[in-house]
Amino acid sequence: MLLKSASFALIVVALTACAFAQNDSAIVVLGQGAAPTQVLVVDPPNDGGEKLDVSWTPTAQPGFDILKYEVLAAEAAEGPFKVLAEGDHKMTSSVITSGNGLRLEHDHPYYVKVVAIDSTSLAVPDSTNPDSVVVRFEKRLRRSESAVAGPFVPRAAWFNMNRLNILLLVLAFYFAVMFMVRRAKAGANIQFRRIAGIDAIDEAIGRATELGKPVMYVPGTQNIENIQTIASIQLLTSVAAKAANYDIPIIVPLNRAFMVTVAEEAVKQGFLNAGRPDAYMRDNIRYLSDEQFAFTSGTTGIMMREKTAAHFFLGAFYAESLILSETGFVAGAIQIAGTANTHQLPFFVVACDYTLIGEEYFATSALVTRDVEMMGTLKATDYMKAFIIACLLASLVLEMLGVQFLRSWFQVI
Amino acid sequence: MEFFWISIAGLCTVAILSFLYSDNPLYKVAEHFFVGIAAGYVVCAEFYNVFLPNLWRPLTSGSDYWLIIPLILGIALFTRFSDELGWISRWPMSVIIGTYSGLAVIGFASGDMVLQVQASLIPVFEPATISTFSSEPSVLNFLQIFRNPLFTLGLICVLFYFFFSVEHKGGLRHIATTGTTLLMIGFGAGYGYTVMTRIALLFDRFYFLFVEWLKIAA
Amino acid sequence: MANTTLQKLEKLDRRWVFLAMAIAVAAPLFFKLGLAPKTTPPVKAFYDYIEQLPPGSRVLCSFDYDPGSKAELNPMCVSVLRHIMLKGHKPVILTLWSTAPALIERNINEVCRDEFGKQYGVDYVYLGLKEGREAVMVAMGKSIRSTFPTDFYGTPLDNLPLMNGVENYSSFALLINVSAGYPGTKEYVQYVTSRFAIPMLSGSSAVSVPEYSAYFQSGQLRGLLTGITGAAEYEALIGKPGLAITAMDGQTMGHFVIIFFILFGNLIFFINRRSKGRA
Amino acid sequence: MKREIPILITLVFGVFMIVQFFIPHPAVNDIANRLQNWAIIVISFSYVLGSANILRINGELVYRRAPGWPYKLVLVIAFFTMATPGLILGIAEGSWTNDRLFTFTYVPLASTMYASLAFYIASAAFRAFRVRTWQASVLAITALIVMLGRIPVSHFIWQDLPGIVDWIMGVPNAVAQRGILIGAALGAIATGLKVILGIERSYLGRE
Repeated sequence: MLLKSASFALIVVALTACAFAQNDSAIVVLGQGAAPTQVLVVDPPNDGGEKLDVSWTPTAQPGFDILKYEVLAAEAAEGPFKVLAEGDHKMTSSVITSGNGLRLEHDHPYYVKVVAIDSTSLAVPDSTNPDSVVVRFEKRLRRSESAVAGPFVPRAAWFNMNRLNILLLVLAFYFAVMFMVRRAKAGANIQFRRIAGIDAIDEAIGRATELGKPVMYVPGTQNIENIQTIASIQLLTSVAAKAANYDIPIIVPLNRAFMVTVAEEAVKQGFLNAGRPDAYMRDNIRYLSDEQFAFTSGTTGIMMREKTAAHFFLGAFYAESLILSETGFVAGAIQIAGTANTHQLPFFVVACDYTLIGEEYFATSALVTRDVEMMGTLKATDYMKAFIIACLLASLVLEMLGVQFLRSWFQVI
Repeated sequence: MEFFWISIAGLCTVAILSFLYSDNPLYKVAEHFFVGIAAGYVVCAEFYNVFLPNLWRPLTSGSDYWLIIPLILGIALFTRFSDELGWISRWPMSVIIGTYSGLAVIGFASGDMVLQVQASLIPVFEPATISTFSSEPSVLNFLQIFRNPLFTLGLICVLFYFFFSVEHKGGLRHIATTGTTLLMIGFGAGYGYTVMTRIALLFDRFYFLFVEWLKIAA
Repeated sequence: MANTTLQKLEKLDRRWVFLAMAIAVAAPLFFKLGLAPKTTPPVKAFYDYIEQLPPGSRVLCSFDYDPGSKAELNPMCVSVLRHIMLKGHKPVILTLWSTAPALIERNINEVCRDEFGKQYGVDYVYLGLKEGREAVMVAMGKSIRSTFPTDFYGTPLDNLPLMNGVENYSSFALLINVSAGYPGTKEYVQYVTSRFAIPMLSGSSAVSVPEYSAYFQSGQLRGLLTGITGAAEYEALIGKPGLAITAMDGQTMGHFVIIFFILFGNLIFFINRRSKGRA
Repeated sequence: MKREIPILITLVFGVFMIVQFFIPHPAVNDIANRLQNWAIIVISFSYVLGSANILRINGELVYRRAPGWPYKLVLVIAFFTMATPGLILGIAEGSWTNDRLFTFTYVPLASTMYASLAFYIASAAFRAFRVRTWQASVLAITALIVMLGRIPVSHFIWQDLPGIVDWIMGVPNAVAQRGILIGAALGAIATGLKVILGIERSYLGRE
């Protein structure tokens, strides 16, 4: 119904506009008739001073069939006014922002007026017969303008209060991280539960050693700016160190040219940590292709040819996960996967011996490297999670009592 | 002429599918051709869609001389090819990493953390679901009863699985197990929907082969 | 005897599996079943949201897929454009995927120009590609003009009437994203809908549907086209059957084959394991 | 110089990307916007770098007559077949590169590459999908229900099946995804902050 009347109104506007396009412009009436009264302009808080809230009261006089409203603004009271917003007859308020060649900027004065547009019948002499006294009634658009309001000066805010909740959460989290890292560095004993994935990593490398076959490590298929890739590179150093300890080669296929140096450095560091810098082989860090499937078939090719016995798929993966893990499964390799890309987890769960799910993957990185920095971070993350669980528990009670304080506190925008 | 080009496309399709039987030279040619074409296309796309409008035109028209900085940084990326000057490429790299890290902190905090938590701050139980079920008993109305409990208590179980400070022992093990069960339901859904995608892509290729190219099916 | 056959089956050459899959999916091309799906809530919500917009609304469309995911998402892209045209809305279209521009341009020309006879620049605009993923999404929140100084054809935005007055997301009534992965719906949810007040609909590759269901449930997405089945439901809703509905026959057969393989594979596995246990 | 400046650049860009969210004032936002536009340009260069690298590596292999070099030559030729007319004549509709090369070679090659995943998923279903644990059985049962419920004949199998799948997707699945999203978000925020503050600098490599 609403839709119908709206589209009908639009058709009426369009038809009238077309029919009288050759005539003079619409009639303009100032401050009377259908003109809105009481134009209110408010500078909305929490913005960069590029917006104004305009609201108005429609005319109290009956008998006007208002088609639409236009909100106009100008830099001077005398104009030129530009249309910054428009809407149908039900509209009584609007947020205006830059447009139509007029820039709304903070600390500049602006003048605002609202125009109601309705159609009216007007008697005009029949132009085809100048002598005739007969008049025709033509429908014309009538613009009834409100008084010019202003000047209004939008102000730019230095802080968006609506986003205070996010700032507080991020800051709290940040300080928790800093605090726990400091404690970890000071030698505090930070305890975590056992993660089966860590044993699985050792087991996989052990298995490869028994078979005397290389290990393959795929650090995802995304560039180094991806957070999962960063975590993977940290793990790569540890896995490379373990492989170096057992004196088995570690092959790292890459599908980002960018990643070559980064991966080379990580593996080199791992071999250095294991005291085997001499065993490092640069040729085992292999850039295959930037193209996803060329990379995938290149990687499965390495699995088949070099009979890699342990596969690590750690990082951000996409469609290639299925082919990689299935080829590895069929080849009988022991496989460990970890990713935060949820949509690839099912295939890893089904075809890999152990799968690190989402955050478990980031946690493993911390626990494997025993890096105080990362351990502290993991602990802080746990505190944050405890806070969220506490909020959920509190809301169980609050929401049942009809108190929605927590929910509104978590509102964004 | 049109049929010639469609046949080229058909040949490309068959060449890639031939890999399913075994690796062969035809597949290798097609694959390498594909990688070359892709790399070439990316250069053209970046040139027309970013380099010209966002950098070259504003710079040469004099509307924004500051753009000389990203130009230099962009060119500096290519020092990666040099062993001595390679370190310079870390500067533009840092631009990329700094930008993405900063954006990610906010994106994940507002979009995934805060708003997802908020959506679960609901009453643990909706009494109306019981009355709906009792007046209209059906499997679906029965399942709806568990909606709110799952979104609140169920979410706590899933979060607890990702809680690393406590051993999952005793009664806590059941919480973690419930969390794992929910995760596995999620992965099962993921599996099913991925199957949907893959089959859709395959059907499209068969449609092309048999309907558009060979015209042996309608 | 039976056991050895089953043990052989467990190590069956996968090319037989490939062949079975090929026959199942291709067969419906020769023997039509004419199946059509029933509407599901996320697709209905998607459809309803576009329906209830006032005619003439400016809609920002980001079509982010590539030739590899074309089969699934092109039908969505075409249907979204058709629906927008049918309702008289005005799309401003862009992409963040570097191999997408040509695919999308073809759809726009076919639907907006040829099928509906709309005028470029007045009724629809194609901004083309911008590299930079999340950075582009956030930059558009400040100024679309500085992010896209020109459209796909090199025309400055000032010369396009539809772009008149367009500054950022607040100039649009709706954001529609057709997404094959990264960057796509997840990033738009993280960087745009939670930052700038713009409602968003997503047409997603089925792969990402489970994840995006959480966004749909929380209201961060107002509607969701769920893979090829969702595309088919949507085609039925707007009354323009296309490739997605055609694909439903093959889809059905394909699902059955996978279900069969999972059950059969496990059946063999358990029988073999039991006989090994006895031995 | 080799490490400090990159860390400083990361800090500046990262901090502006964060504070622009909280400080709407143009004094901050305009700078952030400028930095963003620079980043877009640099990222675009990085893609060209990727292509140039492919060309460089493969060109070198051809030059050295490395094993399989004729294929690499095909790659190099394909690159120039696309890039040369593309850069001169453009890639919009109506151009040879788009209407012929892109449409009739790139599109079928790319879509067939992805389409072949259907075969691998079938073979993985048969050979690698084993219900060995209770977790895998929950996964398998859900997968089977979802696959059955999302085809047009599902309501013939059981009239409530489509509704049940809607419920699975909208409730337990959404809960699981939500848990993962929240957990992953915390990890991402921590890493992001540490990168910006120069605590995490493995992306710079070793000096």
